[in-house]
Amino acid sequence: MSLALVLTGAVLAALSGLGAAALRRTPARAQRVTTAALVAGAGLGLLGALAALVGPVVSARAGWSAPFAALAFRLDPLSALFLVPVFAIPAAGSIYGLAYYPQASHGLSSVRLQVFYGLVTGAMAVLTVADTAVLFLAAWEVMALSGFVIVLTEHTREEVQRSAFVYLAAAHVGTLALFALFALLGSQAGSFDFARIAAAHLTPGPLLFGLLFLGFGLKAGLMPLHFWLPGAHASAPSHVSAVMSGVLLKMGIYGFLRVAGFFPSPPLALGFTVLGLGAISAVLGVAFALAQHDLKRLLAYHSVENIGIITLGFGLALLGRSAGDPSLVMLGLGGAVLHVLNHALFKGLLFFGAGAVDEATGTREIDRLGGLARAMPLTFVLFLLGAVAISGLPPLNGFVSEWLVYLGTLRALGSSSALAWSVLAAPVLALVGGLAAACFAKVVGIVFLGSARSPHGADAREAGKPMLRAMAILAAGCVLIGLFPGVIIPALHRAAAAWAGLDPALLSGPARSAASSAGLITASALALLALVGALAAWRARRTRGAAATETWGCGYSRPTPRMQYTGSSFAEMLTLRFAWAFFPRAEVRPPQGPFPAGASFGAHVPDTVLEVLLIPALKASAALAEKMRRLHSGLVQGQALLVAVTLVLLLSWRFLFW
Amino acid sequence: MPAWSEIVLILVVVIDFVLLASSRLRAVIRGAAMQGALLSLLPLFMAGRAELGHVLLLSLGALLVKGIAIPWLLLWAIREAAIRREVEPLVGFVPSLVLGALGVGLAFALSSAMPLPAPERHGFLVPTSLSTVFTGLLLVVSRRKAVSQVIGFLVLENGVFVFGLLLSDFMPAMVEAGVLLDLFAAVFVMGIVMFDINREFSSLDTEKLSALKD
Amino acid sequence: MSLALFLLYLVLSPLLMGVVNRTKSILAGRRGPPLLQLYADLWRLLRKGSVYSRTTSWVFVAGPVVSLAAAVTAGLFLAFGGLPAPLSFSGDFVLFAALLALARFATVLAALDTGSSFEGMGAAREVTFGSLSEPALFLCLLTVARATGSSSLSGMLGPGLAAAWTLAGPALLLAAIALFVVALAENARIPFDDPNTHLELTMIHEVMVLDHSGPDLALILYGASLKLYLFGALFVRIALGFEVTGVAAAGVLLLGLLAFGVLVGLIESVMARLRMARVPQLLVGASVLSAFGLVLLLR
Amino acid sequence: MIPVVLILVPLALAGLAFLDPSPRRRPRVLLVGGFAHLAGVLLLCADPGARALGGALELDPLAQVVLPTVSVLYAVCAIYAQGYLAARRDRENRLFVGGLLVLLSAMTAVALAQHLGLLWVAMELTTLSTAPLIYFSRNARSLEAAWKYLLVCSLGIALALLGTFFLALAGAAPGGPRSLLLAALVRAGPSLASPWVRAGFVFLLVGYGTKMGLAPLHSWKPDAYGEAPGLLGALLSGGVTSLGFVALARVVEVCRAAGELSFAKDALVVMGLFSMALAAVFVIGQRDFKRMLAYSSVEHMGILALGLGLGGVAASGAMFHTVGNGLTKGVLFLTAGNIHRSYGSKLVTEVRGAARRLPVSGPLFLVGFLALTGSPPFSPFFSEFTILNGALGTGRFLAGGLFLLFLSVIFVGMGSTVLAVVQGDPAGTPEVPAQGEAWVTAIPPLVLLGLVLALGLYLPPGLKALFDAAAARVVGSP
Repeated sequence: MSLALVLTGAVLAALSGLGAAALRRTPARAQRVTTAALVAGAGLGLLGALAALVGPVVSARAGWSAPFAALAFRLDPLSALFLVPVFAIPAAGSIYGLAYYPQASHGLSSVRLQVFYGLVTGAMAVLTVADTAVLFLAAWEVMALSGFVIVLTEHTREEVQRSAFVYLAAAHVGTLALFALFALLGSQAGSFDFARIAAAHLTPGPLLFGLLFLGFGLKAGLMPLHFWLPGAHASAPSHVSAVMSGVLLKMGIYGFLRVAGFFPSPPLALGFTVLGLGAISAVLGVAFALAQHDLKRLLAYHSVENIGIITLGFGLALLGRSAGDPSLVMLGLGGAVLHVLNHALFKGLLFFGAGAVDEATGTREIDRLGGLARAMPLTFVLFLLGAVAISGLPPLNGFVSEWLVYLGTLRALGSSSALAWSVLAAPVLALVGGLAAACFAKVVGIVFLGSARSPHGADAREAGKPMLRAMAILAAGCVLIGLFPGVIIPALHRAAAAWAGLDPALLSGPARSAASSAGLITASALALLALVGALAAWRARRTRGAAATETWGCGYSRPTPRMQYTGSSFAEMLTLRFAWAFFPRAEVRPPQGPFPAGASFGAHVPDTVLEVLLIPALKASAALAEKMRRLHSGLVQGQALLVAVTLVLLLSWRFLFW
Repeated sequence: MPAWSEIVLILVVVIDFVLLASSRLRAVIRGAAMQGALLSLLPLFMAGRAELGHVLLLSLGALLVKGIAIPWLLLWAIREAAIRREVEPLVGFVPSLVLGALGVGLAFALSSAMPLPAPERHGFLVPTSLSTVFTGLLLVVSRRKAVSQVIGFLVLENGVFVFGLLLSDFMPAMVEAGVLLDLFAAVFVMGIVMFDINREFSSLDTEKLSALKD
Repeated sequence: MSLALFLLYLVLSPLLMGVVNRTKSILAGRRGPPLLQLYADLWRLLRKGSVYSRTTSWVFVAGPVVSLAAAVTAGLFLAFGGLPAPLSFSGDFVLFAALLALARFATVLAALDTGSSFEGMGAAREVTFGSLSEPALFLCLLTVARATGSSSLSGMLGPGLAAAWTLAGPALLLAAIALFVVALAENARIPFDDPNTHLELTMIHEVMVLDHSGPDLALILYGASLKLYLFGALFVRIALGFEVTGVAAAGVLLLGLLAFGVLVGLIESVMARLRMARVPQLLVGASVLSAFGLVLLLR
Repeated sequence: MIPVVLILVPLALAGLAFLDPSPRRRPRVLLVGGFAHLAGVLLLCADPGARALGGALELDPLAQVVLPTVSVLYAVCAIYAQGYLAARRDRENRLFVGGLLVLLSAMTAVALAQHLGLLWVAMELTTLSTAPLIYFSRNARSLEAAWKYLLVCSLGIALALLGTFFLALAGAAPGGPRSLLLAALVRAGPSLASPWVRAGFVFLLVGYGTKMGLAPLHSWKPDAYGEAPGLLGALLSGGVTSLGFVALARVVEVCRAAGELSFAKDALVVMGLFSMALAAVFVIGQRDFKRMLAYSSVEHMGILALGLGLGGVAASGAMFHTVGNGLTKGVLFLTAGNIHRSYGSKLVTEVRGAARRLPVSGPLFLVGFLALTGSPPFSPFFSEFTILNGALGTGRFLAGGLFLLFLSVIFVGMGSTVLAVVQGDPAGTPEVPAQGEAWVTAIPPLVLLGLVLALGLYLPPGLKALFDAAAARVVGSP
């Protein structure tokens, strides 16, 4: 039943784009139809997911006559939890798109966008319930390729082409790694069905490690493998960025979880490796984010950071599994999965907000913006909620999932074995939280507060209704989970049990205590809100009729907007701490001559992995290939010689050496 | 009678050397023609159990094609395209001779290492054929002019033909027919192509044919 | 009893400020302001009107409100004097720290709302040092948690602490020292920041609130005193972690806080403010110190 | 009797085309030939194992895999040819149409031949019939390409003949088969004289490898594919090369019977991987998208050789791949031809925004590229995945790893070229008037792509059994 709902939802979503293609005569209507179809499909899918969260595990199977292939589906609580963002975010995004990327004005490119947008959604849903390798891979690649098309929406722009290609290459390499991964698993287990692979009780060797990290890490954007992510997210339309960073990355996490779940007792090393990778991603992700000037690139790097946090929780869960500690599994996995959901919510919200700003001002350069809170009050409030949530501050949802991960580290702290060392994840998490808060203080403060720093956005207006609605939906999600985390704990409990293949009873202890703590969190959050409300009410009464003047400039009487602190200067002290990881590029035009005409200084921090490592390496190999091609003179005698030489070589190989 | 065939075969190898050594295009072509004519004698000498009609047909065909038609075609081509008479080797004559000698030695060694499955009468065929094939390859690779490449291919096919004789008594005629036919066809087409090359480039120097590269 | 202590926290925190300032004035040989000066200031400010910059929005007013509310709420989790706190659950110190972070976030946004470059500067410094002191704070608390084998503030600061001191004295000592450094940083005291120079450029906390006036300023000052009291109480309990109950506990706490105030005042009178560039080093040092403590317990 | 008809009818039609005076009517003959052939093939597939000429022609599993593929590809190309030749009124198409029909007959003969001599004759015929077609555009470059193609391939074919003789000699011992019939040789099996079988295999590998275009015997490919019309490129890379593979497979079959399989497999694996490596080197930064396709063809021939060499599952994957590769190559070359015609250039530096100017061919070019590089759910994904499985499943980690490495490098290399061609804004690029998108040249590749997708989504069980049977017959059942 639940599975049927999910699959129908997936199909409906996947086909939703046909509406846009079919009714091209009446674009506005076409887009409404598409959106309606997608939202309806998402609704069905969410119903199915909720049913699966409370109901039993459902699986279905049908023949598919391709080599090694079958249409095998399985919907367990873990899949169900991942299905929530898979359906929710694209639905919100398509509503957002009504105003942000209207078919009426964008025409064909909007049609293409809608078609593949639906396809991505459907593919991700199928991927989440796939129960056999080949189906998984097929859905995976459909997702990746449709993702490529929607990133390429504005394909006439140079940097869009570039980042889309980087994305495509990374995605394909990842897929190839997954080919190898599943081929190995399949050959070891003698079947490509996940159930059979899990039943084979394999223990992963280093080769499987590597393929696992390469295949899924590339998609998830774990730190060394994140290089494709900032460009792709920055150059896609904002609701696409929201879906990609909110959901598509999580498919990497999902696959990682799924496959790691096949190993009954992974070695401790695996858990610690994952933990380490998570730490690196989290810290460096937020560090790079701090150094960005482009609003969307900044958000993209925060995705790397949050993937890192999720991976920390995942690592704890793996450690718990190796050490046979169900509570650790519960807390770690619970934290990870909840953070997956939370990040989808607030990152979607933030990208929507960024899109609104971009549309209103025509720039994503943080240092050119300012004072938008007055022009777009509602967008500001919603964006602020997202910012508080992503900084892991109470009383919003970001805090709850991070708190669960902290609980995991505390649980590990209690153990007397080497496990206890994993507690060092906690200070890392604290550092990351602090940096994230700093980074979003910068974003909110510079973009929305103060006064405009450039002509951009002088005539900014509030975002369109559909965009605000979409943001409001996600913001509501953030607030609800933040205020009432208790309701979601049981779902996490079941998901963790399903992942570890344990009897839920074993995990019920930590689940119950977490639920009761969640109650107290609710209480304190309400107390906080009550206090704020009371004080605010009192202040509101007092502030009426207060005198208004210039900002106190410490005696300077003529302040101009240009004198305000910029994002770069705000973040400088912190980015200095990470100078060792950055390779900043500066364009300096110093003043020259006795009467300097004009001078300028610009600097940006490119992605170290992509711009400093990968691209030079590729350039070098291309040059090498060029050299080797020189050997190929177009002389026909040479070609004949090749034939002769090959003959001689083969003969001697056969008769002398073989 | 085997003696005769052995003499012929030795002559064929000698002609290989001549082809490698001679610097005049016409001389090379005549040499190839000579070789073809000689080969056309072989079936007659070796006509064992196989019926005479078939043998006559074979040797006549060989004579016509290898000894007359193609050499004539080549000479005609040279006249038509007013090709200079030098061979213009990429690899000098002496080195090519040495290489050829090496090849012949290799061929003999190889064929001695590969015993004939049936107690055949002429164990001399295999080395001759292999060394002729090698000479052909050498000519194709080491000569600059398109014509000399055609000649090289011709020689190579001669070598193959020699080997085919080993099988002539039990192999269906189709194979030999195939040899003659498409040897003819191949060279013929090459001839046509060459004329077009001449029109395009007003020379038969294949080094002009190296525009296509990466 | 614990509720009473919570109320004391709300009432007495301005007094602690007074103690600090009093100590400084005595050591400087001045008469100095009376102990209850801050109460008077708050009362005066609350009755004043306020002036707002034209660039500011509602955030400017909301900042002090939120940060004060957060500080008060944080107090609900602190086991003053080791007596169980009104609210307590496993991992509550995460919420405790997060609430303080929320307070900082609100203050910083309020500062940026003015668009003043000075306040921007202060905000930048505040977030920098805040994000560096956060790990130090966590490492201290984790050390205590490992030593006491408990994961809630009430448990960590509760009766178990005495036993922990006998078992893991050195680690706890390191943690306490680190915590003291963190307390100075978080409350913008010397050597991190000078609360009573008025050269805007040299400061962190003060410069962020330049534009606030009247009741807003009152909320900020009160919030600051609450924060000092919170860290003081935390430090005192960890430093003097012996077995006490009931009124005795309250007594120990108050005496300890008195000592804490004097200590802070002492440091402010004998030390100068650090150069900005050296501040991060000190904070990282604190982290390293407490991390060392934790490692002592882990091995 | 159908097999003989299938070979003779195209020849007859070729004669007709030569005689037909009207260049406008002539292409229709192609259409007739193509669809008659397709019908005949379907009819033939109704009774598998049909034999003719005393078993010299037989529809064995391998033929059942390859012949229909070639026939479908040919029929689609015949439709395309209508549009293409109509757009190329300026050129004499007598030789072109005639040659194409001879090619069809030759390809059929190769697929069906069970007699190594007949196989060889037919293979030679494919070379001869295609050489003039490469020269279709009557310019220096195409002439050079034709010359090189002819020379290199004739060399290969001559060596192949020698190899065939070796095999014949191997069976010449008294009481030996003394015949080149595949069945007879296989039956004789171990009694064949092993040194001659070994030498024969090496010569035939070089000979038919040249037709297949395995590196380093590939050198004719980039020139020929680069200069020939896209239509011919499709038939060469989708048809003739696959038939080279068939010929090679037949030889391997003999080797297996003679107990010489292991060397054959090793040689195939090495050459296959080498071909992929070389393709990788030459694809990176390739500026000419038709030459790029040629190297991609080298790569995929390498994949076929690798699959066959690995044996077992991988071999049946290779059989599957012949189908997928054949059809997908058709898509790519036909669309590439359209793009080339409409821009009058095949250089990445001059071609941009094909997706805008050719709304069907441009995107098709991109999708074809994705399909060929093994993206699910297109059929090449399944075949390549199968081959990978064969490699890793049998513990050939090095081969599997290199396979993946080369696949990814080639993807990046081809991708940058293809995307540069397809995306962007065509404004400011050269444009040949009256060579825009026309349905008769745009629909055929679409049809082929549809087939590729369909085979990925649903592979008829019978077909899968066929692949296994063909593989088992060549390298033995896993």
